[in-house]
Amino acid sequence: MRRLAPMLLAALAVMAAACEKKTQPTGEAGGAPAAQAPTTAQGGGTPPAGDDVIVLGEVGALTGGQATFGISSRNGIALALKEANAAGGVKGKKLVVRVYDDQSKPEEAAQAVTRLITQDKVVLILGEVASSSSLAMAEKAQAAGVPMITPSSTNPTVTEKGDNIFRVCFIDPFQGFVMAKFARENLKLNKVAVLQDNKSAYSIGLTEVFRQKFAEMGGKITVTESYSQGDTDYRAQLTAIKKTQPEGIYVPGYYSEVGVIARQARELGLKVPLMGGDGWDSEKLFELGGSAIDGSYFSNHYSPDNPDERVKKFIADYKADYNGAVPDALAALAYDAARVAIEALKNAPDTSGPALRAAIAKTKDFPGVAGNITLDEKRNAVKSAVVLKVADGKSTYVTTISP
Amino acid sequence: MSQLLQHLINGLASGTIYALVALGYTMVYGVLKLINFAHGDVMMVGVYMGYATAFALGRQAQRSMWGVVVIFAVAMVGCALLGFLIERFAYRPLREKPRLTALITAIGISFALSYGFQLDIGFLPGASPRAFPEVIVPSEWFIIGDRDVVVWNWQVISFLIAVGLMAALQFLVYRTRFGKAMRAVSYDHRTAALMGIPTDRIIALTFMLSSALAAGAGLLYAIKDTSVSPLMGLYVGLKAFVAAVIGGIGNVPGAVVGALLLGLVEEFVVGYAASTWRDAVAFAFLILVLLVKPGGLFGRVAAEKV
Amino acid sequence: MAAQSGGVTTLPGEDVGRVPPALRGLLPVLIAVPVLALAEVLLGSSPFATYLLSVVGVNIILAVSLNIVNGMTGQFSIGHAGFMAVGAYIAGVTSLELKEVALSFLPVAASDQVLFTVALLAGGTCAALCGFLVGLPSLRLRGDYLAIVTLGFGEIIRVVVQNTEAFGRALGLSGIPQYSSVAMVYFWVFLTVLVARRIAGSSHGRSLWAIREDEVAAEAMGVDTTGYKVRAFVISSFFAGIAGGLFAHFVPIINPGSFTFVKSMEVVVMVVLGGLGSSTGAIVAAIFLTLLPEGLRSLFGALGAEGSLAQKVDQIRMPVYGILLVVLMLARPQGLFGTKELWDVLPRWLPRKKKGLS
Amino acid sequence: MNTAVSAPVTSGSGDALLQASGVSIRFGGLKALTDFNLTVRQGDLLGLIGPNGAGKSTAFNVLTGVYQPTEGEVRVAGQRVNGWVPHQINHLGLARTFQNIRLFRALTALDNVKVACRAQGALHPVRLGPAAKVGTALRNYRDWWRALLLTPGFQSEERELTRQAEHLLEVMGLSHRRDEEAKNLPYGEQRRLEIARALGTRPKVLLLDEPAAGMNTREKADLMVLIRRLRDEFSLGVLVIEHDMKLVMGICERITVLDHGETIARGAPAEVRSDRKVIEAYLGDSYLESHGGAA
Repeated sequence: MRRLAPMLLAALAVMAAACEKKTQPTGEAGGAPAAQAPTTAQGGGTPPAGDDVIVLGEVGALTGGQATFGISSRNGIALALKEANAAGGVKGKKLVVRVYDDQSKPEEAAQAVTRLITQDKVVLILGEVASSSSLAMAEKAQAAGVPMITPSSTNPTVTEKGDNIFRVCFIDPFQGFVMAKFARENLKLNKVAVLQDNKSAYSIGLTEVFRQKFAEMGGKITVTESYSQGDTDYRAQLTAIKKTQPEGIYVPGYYSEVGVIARQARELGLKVPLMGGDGWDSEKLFELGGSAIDGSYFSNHYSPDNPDERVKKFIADYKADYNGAVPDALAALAYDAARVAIEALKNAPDTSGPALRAAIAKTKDFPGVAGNITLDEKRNAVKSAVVLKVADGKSTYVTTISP
Repeated sequence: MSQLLQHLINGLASGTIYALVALGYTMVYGVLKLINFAHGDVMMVGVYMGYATAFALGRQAQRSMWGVVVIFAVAMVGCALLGFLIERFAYRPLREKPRLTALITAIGISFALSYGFQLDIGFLPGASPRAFPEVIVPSEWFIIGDRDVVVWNWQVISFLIAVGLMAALQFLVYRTRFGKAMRAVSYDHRTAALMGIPTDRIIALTFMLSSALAAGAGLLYAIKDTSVSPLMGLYVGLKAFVAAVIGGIGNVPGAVVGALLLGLVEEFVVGYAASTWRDAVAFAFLILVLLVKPGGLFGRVAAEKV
Repeated sequence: MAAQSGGVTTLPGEDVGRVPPALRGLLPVLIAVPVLALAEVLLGSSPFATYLLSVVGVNIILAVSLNIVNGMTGQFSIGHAGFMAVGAYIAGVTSLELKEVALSFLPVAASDQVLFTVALLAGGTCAALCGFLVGLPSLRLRGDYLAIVTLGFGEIIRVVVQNTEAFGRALGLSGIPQYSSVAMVYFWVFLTVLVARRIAGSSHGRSLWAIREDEVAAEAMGVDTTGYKVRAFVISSFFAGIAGGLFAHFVPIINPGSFTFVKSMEVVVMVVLGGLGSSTGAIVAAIFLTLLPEGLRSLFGALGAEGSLAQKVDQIRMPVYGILLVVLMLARPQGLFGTKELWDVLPRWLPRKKKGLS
Repeated sequence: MNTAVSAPVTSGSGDALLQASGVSIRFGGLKALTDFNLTVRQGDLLGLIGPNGAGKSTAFNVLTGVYQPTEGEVRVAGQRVNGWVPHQINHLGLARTFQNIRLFRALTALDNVKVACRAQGALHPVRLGPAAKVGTALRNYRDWWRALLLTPGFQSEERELTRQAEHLLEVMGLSHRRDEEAKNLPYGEQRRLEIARALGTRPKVLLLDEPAAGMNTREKADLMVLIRRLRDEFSLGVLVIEHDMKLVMGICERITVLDHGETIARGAPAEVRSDRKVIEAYLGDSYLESHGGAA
């Protein structure tokens, strides 16, 4: 027993040393594992040949409360890289991505991104879904002059952190506006209740805009109730909502909760349509919600009905790689973000921060699976949103709403 | 009025589930004075076992009477086994050590289970929640007004199962030899051992019992809220633990009353006050109860013999 | 355990012979400041090392301060993250408010550090106030029940933050000026440890130990047990608040999700793993447990170089962390050092080193 | 209640340091102590005896503030202490030992005593008015800072404490155990250490709860001598609970006998020994066979 403590001390010293060592990533491609000779492990790992790979960094929530979203994003990015490498890589170099888990915590995201920048020397950073974590990363990336593309952080402040921070999705205010407009003009609703996720900045952001816009358009918000991500019982909120007799309920949360909310709403006899945002987009929604979610609407980046070959191929490839799972919006956005990054790597004269930054900023009408991407001067994607209706275990296109 | 009734039904429904989980905390605390932080996660594992069984049975079988019985049996037996292993390898070696030590291993197990089940490697389910199959085909049993208040068959069935489990437990603890031994161990496990009570076996059995109960509770919970996720144990576990303390941890009826109270308090805070403050009110309620009755509602603070 | 030597209250390291008594109190500070300044200069160019060391430092402060309550006094607090949150948010808001302010008679950098210190102290003081409030129930509550109250307090704080616009709600508070530096963090680490050690070595510390050993007897021997418990809570939460304040000034964004019950448990784990009552144990455990996930990252990064598994290795860290905790506790139930300090234990490992360090 | 019992008898000198008058305590319906009267003055060496469950330890607990009396009053150094907590009563000069030894087990012998020495020196002696309370709080605050800054004054104070504690250890013959953890001491020494610790609080009255329990005849004899010596050397009033009749009869000048919470006899050893009620109480308890025989 006494031996343990000194051993721990020794292990600690080794670990500290390993952390300090300026390692090159030990290279792992999204696909083409055979092409990538695994490097022998020595301490923190020896650098690979070095010149024949370009290293990208990714931070995501692979564990913790938001793991669902982080894992989808990781899969999307991995798919994009695999395709790029199969097509010969960029400028004759293979692309590899280093993925770090932030346990759904912003301080871990900051730590991971710092490690990516200083230890792994990545040229570009992809991630996060949660805006809090993206903000933490943005601060570090901006300071280090490494470009960062967030696939799905919709909080407006993220890209305000600096000129190195980009995003390939629209922002909260737009999405809130889309659904308010749709509810008021297409569905002709007068009274709507809101059920928001109080633990998610995304949900709070959408709620704020929706309430404001919906009221401006002459509608009435009957009540705003809250739940916390991870809850599974929403009956109390729904009972309170039912009392106000709304004609619709806006639930700008994530599918992991929305499906269950729909079931419980129906159980309590609330038959009005639910409405939501891109957080709904996942095939899991249909599994969790069952028939209860039918007749609900949500705004999204793209429609899976899209006859576009590109989208079909993406869905097929994704299914092939991930046990038949249908990609959700987060996977699609992550895939797009990675492809924007790859495109920029191709176009940029070199992989230095400023060159990449300039190349990304020039992205215009890039054909993403989640809509065409044009980055504005605020480095946000200018996209139109589609509204989808859920029925019979799938979502169908209803209308497109432009900014 | 109908709204009040609906809130009452909701509150009681979540309260009964808290109660079943809280009983597990209370029993283990009773015999070992250990806050078993892994309890909620054991529950989660039980739900996944039930989930896997339901799938193995197929859609038709899982909805039959015996299908439900099989699902519950597999989950409860599986969890009892898990509880046994945890007790045997993570707690028993530390029984004569400072109490905090076992608490840390409990936390370790909790981390390993809840994070482990988030992995999408091998048989592990991955982080996203999954829909729990409707093993009891929903039908409306009782309707007031124009569907103002609806009571579903599964709500009644769950309630009955929960009450049945609690009654069985009460019987077991207060009317059987095993229960007597358990209470003796709870009172003083060293003396109990001297009196010829097989302490190790009693403690192991208590663990298995509480884990089986957790699995049952978890399944009812999953049926009620129709989903299962790796983090469910953390959330439900914490609340159930609070419920056990409100009732007086170590006290069986106390856990039930505490859980029902907590369920109702949460429900009414959301229903009639601000839903954002639900968790804060739940904990404030806990602190209030403890300040008025330092040993919980039914617990007694053991007056220290001087 | 077979304890033979000095026991818990000797003041090793402070038995500096030949130092005039008047200087003894200040000596550690005089040594520490230049060392820290040097460290800052050396590390300034490595952001990752800086970040990691800062996290380690904050965790050391948390563990050592919690040890005052959980280890020395034998109470059981599992709401340390709550106090940390109070410190982080109060210090963060203070710094944000004072962002544009500069003290004209000082150079900008120095002025920033002064403001930073003000913010830290504000955070620490508010946390200490909360500690006082939480300590009060200890008038009536014992053991596990007190623990639950601390847990409840921590959760209430989190909900309050989540519902307060000024604290950024769920998104968190960002844009807090990043004043923190390794030197600053470790200056506070140093202060925390010094305070903990000096309490341990003083009559106050002995009273705390006495409460831990036997509350009834302590009370009968004239120890104001309630008073001491409340004071232990106040001191402990003050430093937790400071840790939070430091945290807020090197992490780009603070967010309610960072101060959950899980964070509290992590700190408890550090204290228990280090050995209840052992400050150096808490330090070593804090360093070890903070670097462990990062070390596993290096390790897995080196091992899992192929295919899709490589992208999953980072996920495996947390379950492995959990299992390691179990293994460590089984292997060493009394914690690394028991109630001893590093120097009480070291000579036995290094038999040739001169004994009687204490 | 016969009259002979309630008449106070004293042999000590000066004012009453500890006085219980008409003290009763009930736990629920159970009367643990009824109309208990006792006066201890400086120089007294009193005994409190009675069969098991007679209420002896309860009496101690009421006197020291662990339990609150249901009726009657307790005065320490002339101060009414009903409602006070144990440490406040201790600060008035009442110290005790415990029947089932309650040392600070993980602390060294020296530290055990130092805890007590210091606590007495701490600056919150009695219940105070608001102004004095603030003053106490401030001094307390300053006291912590002195410890944190390791001021020269603090250091000399520590040395003084150590010296005092070492002296007490020496008196109790424990100097050789100075740095031993309390839990590693042999039984008899643990008992002595408890007394040393109690003396550390500089008491005026010392309450010993079965100090001789578990000792052999020789040790008991030594203890008798020691208790007398302590009384004289530290100018104490001493109250001893003891099972062992021989010990009590040997050293106590006056004895109070409890049975079922009631005082059934009181007086000099010889008187008590021949009291019919006492003999009944003890014989009924089969006490004499089990304990008296061994003594």
